[in-house]
Amino acid sequence: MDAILLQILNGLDKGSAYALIALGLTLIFGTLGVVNFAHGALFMLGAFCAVTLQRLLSLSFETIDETKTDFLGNPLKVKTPYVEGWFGPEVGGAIIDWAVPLSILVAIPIMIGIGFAMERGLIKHFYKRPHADQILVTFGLAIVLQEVIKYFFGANPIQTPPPDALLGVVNLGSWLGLDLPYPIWRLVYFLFAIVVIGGVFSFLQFTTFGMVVRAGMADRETVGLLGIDIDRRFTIMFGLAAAVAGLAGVMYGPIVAPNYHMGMDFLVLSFVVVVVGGMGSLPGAVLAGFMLGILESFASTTWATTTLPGINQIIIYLVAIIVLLTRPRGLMGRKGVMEE
Amino acid sequence: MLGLNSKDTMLLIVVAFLALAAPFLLNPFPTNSSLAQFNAGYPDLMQRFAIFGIFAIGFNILFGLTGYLSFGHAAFLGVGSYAAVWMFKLLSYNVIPAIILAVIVAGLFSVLIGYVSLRRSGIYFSILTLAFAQMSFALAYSVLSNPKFNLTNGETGLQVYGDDPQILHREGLPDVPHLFGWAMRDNFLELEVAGWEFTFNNGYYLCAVILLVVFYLAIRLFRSPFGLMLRAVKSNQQRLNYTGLNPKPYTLAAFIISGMYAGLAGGLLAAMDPLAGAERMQWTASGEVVLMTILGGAGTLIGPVLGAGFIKYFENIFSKINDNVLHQWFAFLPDGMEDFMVFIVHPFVGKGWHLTLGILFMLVVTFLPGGLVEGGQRIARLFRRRGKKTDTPDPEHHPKETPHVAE
Amino acid sequence: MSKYNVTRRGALKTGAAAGAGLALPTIFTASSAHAFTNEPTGSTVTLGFNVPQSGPYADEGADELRAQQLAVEHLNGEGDGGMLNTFSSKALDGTGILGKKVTFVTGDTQTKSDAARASAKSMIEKDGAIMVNGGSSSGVAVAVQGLCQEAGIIFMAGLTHANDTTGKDRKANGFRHFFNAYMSGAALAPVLANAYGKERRAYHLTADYNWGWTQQESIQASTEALGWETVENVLTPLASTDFSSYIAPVLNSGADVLVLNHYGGNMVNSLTNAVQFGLRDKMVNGKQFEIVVPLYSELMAAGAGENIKGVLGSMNWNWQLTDEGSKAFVKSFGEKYGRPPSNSAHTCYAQVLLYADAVARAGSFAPCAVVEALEGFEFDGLGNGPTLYRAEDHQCFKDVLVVKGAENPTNEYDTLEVVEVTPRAQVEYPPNHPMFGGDEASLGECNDGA
Amino acid sequence: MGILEVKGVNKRFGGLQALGDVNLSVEENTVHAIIGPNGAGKSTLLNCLVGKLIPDTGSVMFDGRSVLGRTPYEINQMGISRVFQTPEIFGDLTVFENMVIPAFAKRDGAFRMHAFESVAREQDIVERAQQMLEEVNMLDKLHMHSASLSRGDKRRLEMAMCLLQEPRLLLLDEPTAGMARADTNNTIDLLKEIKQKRDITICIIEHDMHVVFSLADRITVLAQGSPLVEDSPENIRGNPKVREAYLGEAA
Repeated sequence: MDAILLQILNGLDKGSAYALIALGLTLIFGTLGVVNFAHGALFMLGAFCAVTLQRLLSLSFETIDETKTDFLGNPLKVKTPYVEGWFGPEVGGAIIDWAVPLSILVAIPIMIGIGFAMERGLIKHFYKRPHADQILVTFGLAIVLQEVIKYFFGANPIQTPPPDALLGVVNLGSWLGLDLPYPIWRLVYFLFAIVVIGGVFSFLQFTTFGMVVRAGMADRETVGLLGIDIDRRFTIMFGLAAAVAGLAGVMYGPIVAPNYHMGMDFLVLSFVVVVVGGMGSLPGAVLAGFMLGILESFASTTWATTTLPGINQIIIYLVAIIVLLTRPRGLMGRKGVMEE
Repeated sequence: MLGLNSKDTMLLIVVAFLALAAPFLLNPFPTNSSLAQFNAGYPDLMQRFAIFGIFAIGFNILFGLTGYLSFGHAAFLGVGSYAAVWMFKLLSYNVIPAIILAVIVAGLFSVLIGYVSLRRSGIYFSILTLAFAQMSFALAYSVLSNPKFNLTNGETGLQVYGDDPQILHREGLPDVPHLFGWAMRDNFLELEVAGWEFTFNNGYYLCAVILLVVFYLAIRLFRSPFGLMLRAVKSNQQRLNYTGLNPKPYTLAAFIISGMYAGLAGGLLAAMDPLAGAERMQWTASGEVVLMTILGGAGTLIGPVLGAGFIKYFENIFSKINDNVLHQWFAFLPDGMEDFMVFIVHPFVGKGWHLTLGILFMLVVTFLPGGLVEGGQRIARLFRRRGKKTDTPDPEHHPKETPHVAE
Repeated sequence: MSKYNVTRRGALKTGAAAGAGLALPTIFTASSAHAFTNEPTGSTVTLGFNVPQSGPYADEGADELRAQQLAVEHLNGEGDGGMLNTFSSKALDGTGILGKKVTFVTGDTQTKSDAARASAKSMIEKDGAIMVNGGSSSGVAVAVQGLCQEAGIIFMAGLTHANDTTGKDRKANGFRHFFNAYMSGAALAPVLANAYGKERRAYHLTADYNWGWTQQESIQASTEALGWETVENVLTPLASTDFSSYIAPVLNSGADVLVLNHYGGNMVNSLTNAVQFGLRDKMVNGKQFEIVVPLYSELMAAGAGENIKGVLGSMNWNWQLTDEGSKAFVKSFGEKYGRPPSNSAHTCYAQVLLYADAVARAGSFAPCAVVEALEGFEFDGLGNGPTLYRAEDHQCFKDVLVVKGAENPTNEYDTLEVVEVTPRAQVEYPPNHPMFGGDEASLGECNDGA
Repeated sequence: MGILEVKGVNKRFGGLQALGDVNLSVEENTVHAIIGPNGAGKSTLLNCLVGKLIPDTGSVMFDGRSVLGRTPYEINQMGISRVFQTPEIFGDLTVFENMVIPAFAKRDGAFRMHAFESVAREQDIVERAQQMLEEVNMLDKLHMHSASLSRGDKRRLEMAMCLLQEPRLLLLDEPTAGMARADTNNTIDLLKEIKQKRDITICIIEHDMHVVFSLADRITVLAQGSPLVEDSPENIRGNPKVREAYLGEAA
């Protein structure tokens, strides 16, 4: 029982990341009709927003400590972050400690900016082009983005630890009489994902902007005829999708150390999630994200892998095949989207 | 000639010339010059050009003609390679049974995957093929290489060991893949002319001949009623249905044919180098052939071959340019300038070859929507226009250009 | 044996220099024989450095490349000479190899067998490389080793830790300076038993591919020999990034040690996840829960950050060693690149020197002569103390380091500290050990190629 | 017994009764028009005839054989061709290629693996296509990209593609929708000419009364999913029920 609940929790966490990426991906599909292979790269860029902020906050001045030596036997240069110099070790240390959550504030404008730039500078020219061309150009962009990150940050994973206060484990089951130790940061991530997903949905549900975008998803030409500047709104939509993917990346850093190819690792999976959820369906993407996350968790249990060796490697694809063969347009897909 | 019209015959002759003269054409720079780095006329890379050309031609029969975008074609390549190496292990190093079995096994595998995947269209089809291929990859990498039932030899890759049966192996036959004693890795001729050198490799010429045969078959297919039906599938399935034609067997046949092309490519890869690794089936490998085809020009005959050559060239030539080489190139500049130039070029070569490739993808697809073939056409048009400036275009005899249709 | 004819760069260069005016083509056919593949006949000799430059191990490849470049400088008499000064064999004199200046070409393995072989082939076929050195995975090492065997050149593996490289896949033309999974187990087990007691229950998470399996097999065997019990061995997909669903079951398994048979990014993430789940603060069976990482590298340690504090593992070499060879190498490397070398960099550097030395001692570049010179070669002064290249399987035997994550790092490179230097005798095994292919494993014949 | 017999066909979409107990009999070699206001169920009925929809109850017999449960291409091979409201042609292909496809379908059936023959060398097919194009006066556009044709030409091309198959029943779905008067008249002339030259049954769904009364031999009026009347054009014109339900407003 405890083990099962624990796996569900794990699945929800994995599912949160899938859902957030898939959400943006399906928004872009639905509104712009663009297959964005660079969406994984946006997730990666988000994570590197956190890395960059952490590095910026830890920028240090050097003082020479004659009592110690470095690896070459020279006097050791002791580094002290400027932040600690300015605010004192305690406040400064706390600021560095909270680098990841603080990155959210930085990442939102940066990611929206990147989204705008991508849409205006590149994607805009590909609305009328075949999907194959969109794939090629966004794939090229994804490679360029990750190579740029590799150039500056290297290929090795970089630790972005959570704040000390959010480190450690909380026992979720204590009030149920169960033993459910779970890392605090993972709970934070899950709650954060729920908030972001809720935010996106209410934004689309309750604002006029959202209404126009939803109408645009249903029928782009009609809305165009009404004289609404749908293109500009779509640009904003792209920025929003980029921000969602970026935020998913920022907060994911403490769970999996960011590296330059993490976007590619998630790209294929998030496409599967979107398609299983149903093309152009926002609730579908979220549902499929959580569903696949939980199934993946269960498939990783010893029981599953001893019964069916290798099931943990293929579960997501197996489920995708079964869903697509029984439900032609995924769980909640609309007819006619991306079927040509 | 050979049942082709004059334009296609010309195309085939041009391709045959390029393929057969490749050892000369790909080694344009004298061996000692600093540009020798850009020479591609060594056996391994030439083999890869031909093999991935075959792979891309086959992929294009499915994608270019019917518009069905398979994201799992590398699975057939991988299965072909495994089948071929198994033939080496069980029968002998003769490449003929290996290649034949590779094609057959890949064909059967594609019947299975195609039959299921083609029940859906559009992106749903793409994801189904992707899912099958990723499953194949994951299983080949781990479960299918467990000690009890080792079908793929996992990460290390399937290879021939001394204790394999090789029941048809005889004394005197080479201990490497061969065609009736004609070892694939040998060169039948090495030529040195002044500063140039040219290598004529057995394996490459086998690949080149097979490439020409399958290229010829592809031309025939493009010009056949069957090819026309495939293009009709892409253009308007509804009309096709109401014209009394069943799109299903047409697309399935195209899928199987392209799967067999992929199996052939996989078999040839193993024949050139008898080791089959699971990475061949990974989604990145499937993505690569998609990129080759689009980059070269989907739906054109020659485009996929060009795209394959383009990507393999970058992978093998640009990745080998290191700072030492850069310093040699820019040695003629004053010291400061030299370092500056190296600093500028450095991120784009060697370990940065992916970056250059990504940028080129973006440039080509943005400015040449029809791929490299369109680039070629534009250049050709430019020359033609220069040649006869007074020529007024005659709308009757110059029908509108039709991109994405066989050229 | 196979005939592998590759163009002879040297012949060409002299030919071109002597008679550029003579445009008469020189034709070689398959029957025209040279002494051996890529025989260097000009004033230079070319080595091929095949390392991952893209993909997850690109940084490790970059470090290997730095070391190899440094080795070439030292061979050519540039720089401070590094370990050439401490090397027990004095056949090398800083004038290249056999009087030929050393040049090198580089390639990208992408940590994929196919790409690595393509890259190695282009070095052999196009650039006339006489040996291939480097790499960062066992799959790649076995694949390239097989290729070099067939082509008739020498291969020296970089970082490859699976038993198979010098086990069932051993080849006459291939050598490995790095240690292997068996040695990790043999060195680590006594230290573990010492530190954590002999009554421990271990839970293994193992990367689901060849290296992971041999690693797990070795550790299980050597820990069980000392009384540990293995509760469970769970295989994790190589592509995993989030290991939470594999970590969670450990909590209630009754195990009190977690062994992470993971490498690179896998290990960074699985260790991070394990620490997040509070495993290291847990008490099980009345004992402190412990985590073990059998194979460490500096980059993994850097990637895992604080999480490795106090976690035990093994290593081939570490820059903190204080023997003369290591000190000379660290100084030379550190002054040139501003950072201490990694253990894979050390391996690649040492291999270049050892290859060059073997050629010098043999007086020939012919692969079989080099193999003969290296087989059974005993030396000192390249770090790790007295070292043997065993003739039977071409595995290198030397002291193995047991290390643990530094508790109080003084600088960014001080991530690991040496706990014990396990003497060579303790990690030795017979060449026909069952984990190494048993009696059937054979090097085959050395191959000179052409 | 007509060539097409529809008996007791019902079709519901959720709560909407799209077709209610439709009976229809189309006599061989006649032009039968189905008219009715928007939403009367004309298109649903048509889709039931060609296999795109399957009725909930009832039977559809063509030439004594049931079409229910058959796919569109099977029904086409039985001898029913359909012209769509907005022309459905192979936009990526040339006019010639568009014409060749139905010729192959007619000759070789629903599938044939003729991957090694050359289209250009199939003499009978090429001739057949050219002949048909000549009949509809489009021979000069042989090598044009069909997507670049005018709307009227697209319609003619589609019609030619259908006729090339020599169907026994031709279904036309509002063939003059959105056309200017002159084009409409041309279409009427074309259809008359077609009818004159061969034995063919035409079933036409139309809004334009001018077209209907110029062509039809029989007319069925559909209202709210059920047939209101079926009669000759003269009688329909004078029928007060029809005037009230449909023509009243229109006329």
